[in-house]
Amino acid sequence: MKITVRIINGPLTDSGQVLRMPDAGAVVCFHGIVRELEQGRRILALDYEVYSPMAEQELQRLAGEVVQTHGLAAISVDHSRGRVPVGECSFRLTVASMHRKASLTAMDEFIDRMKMDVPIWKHPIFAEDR
Amino acid sequence: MKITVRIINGPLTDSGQVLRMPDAGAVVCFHGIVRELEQGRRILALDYEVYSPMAEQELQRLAGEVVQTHGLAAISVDHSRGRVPVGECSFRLTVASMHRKASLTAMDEFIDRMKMDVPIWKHPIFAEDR
Amino acid sequence: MTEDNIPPYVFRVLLFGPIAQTAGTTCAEVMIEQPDILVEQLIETLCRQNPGIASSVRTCRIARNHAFAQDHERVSFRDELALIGMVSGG
Amino acid sequence: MTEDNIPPYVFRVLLFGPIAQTAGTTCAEVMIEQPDILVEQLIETLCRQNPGIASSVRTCRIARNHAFAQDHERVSFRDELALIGMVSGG
Repeated sequence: MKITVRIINGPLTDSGQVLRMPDAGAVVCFHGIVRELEQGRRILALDYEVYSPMAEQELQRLAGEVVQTHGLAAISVDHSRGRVPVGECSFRLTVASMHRKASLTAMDEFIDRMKMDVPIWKHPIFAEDR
Repeated sequence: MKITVRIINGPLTDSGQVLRMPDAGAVVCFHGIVRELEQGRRILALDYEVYSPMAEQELQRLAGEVVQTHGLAAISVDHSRGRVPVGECSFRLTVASMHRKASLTAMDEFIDRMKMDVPIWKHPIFAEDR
Repeated sequence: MTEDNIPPYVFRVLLFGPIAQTAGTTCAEVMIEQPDILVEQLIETLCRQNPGIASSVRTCRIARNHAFAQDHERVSFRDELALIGMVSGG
Repeated sequence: MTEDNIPPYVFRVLLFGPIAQTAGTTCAEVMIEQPDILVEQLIETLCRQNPGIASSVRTCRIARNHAFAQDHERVSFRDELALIGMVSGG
């Protein structure tokens, strides 16, 4: 499968898609991990609010455009919905291409555009709020 | 452990180091996969010749420099020695940093410099030679 | 012809993230005399009827049926409408 | 004072990859009258005594005891020496 997009409840705990394509020499996987500081304050978790099915559709559209532009062999996107504790993975992007540069550039571009266009919002759960 | 370097006999079959650092929001993993075409000819495998312990030392030195330059939280490098069949992983680089851009830039730089300075050579095993 | 197909028409606009928090609701209702309207007019009316939203509206886009709509497009009260402000996924 | 500490001294230089294939050996031996020598002189002598290597020597560097050495450094016949041409890892 060339493009896969999944919204998953809670942290991304599995190790993700293994992208093996006959002529992909480079497979790059990005993991976004919830950091313990948000706006300088200690947090316990992030709550991700996802507008479905628009978020999935935007991720799919974006994935398709990036595959096209950079001639990728495959792309796989997973994003969490709901609560993800500090230290856990909330976002994973895997990109396969013939050569390394295409994957790295495509990855950077995908994430930049996701942060502009994909209707997902994070709500910090601050430690002192408990 | 901040920097790990391993030379491994044959393909890299495990899924590698999981880099979880308290303040690393980005973990990026690059997998180099043996492609079926080398110089336009079909191959069965690559044989990697490694000058030890210089290769390990150069990888370690390079990792240290890249950690320093880009303020990385951690880096892990695995490279195969000996025969790696087509479709298998021969090189894996995992980088953790606070933010995404540092990891992606560091990864690109590490691989560029590795391909200049680290004494490892690949020997293609062409299909028609058998 | 359904019961609700008489003016004023109720345009329901979904809200998310900080804008929903500011507005105190996840669904703003806009009363309009026509059954369809330009995106830019919808936004203008939305702000007039929900002043709390107005300050953040400059960074917002309207989505119609799960895709971003341009300012010059028309949307209907039957569409699923959403006001998408600054997102923060990843 | 060991037996081999009399001139000429045998500098053993490890070869790898395409250069080893060209030279037909993984260890070139260079006879030199002194027990140590500048890197640039070692390379020059290596090429003279092993003409097969000369064509690729411009892209090569000498490693001494597993680290790259500069042209103006001195290396000893007791060092582990290697001629590192174009590498191709990854």
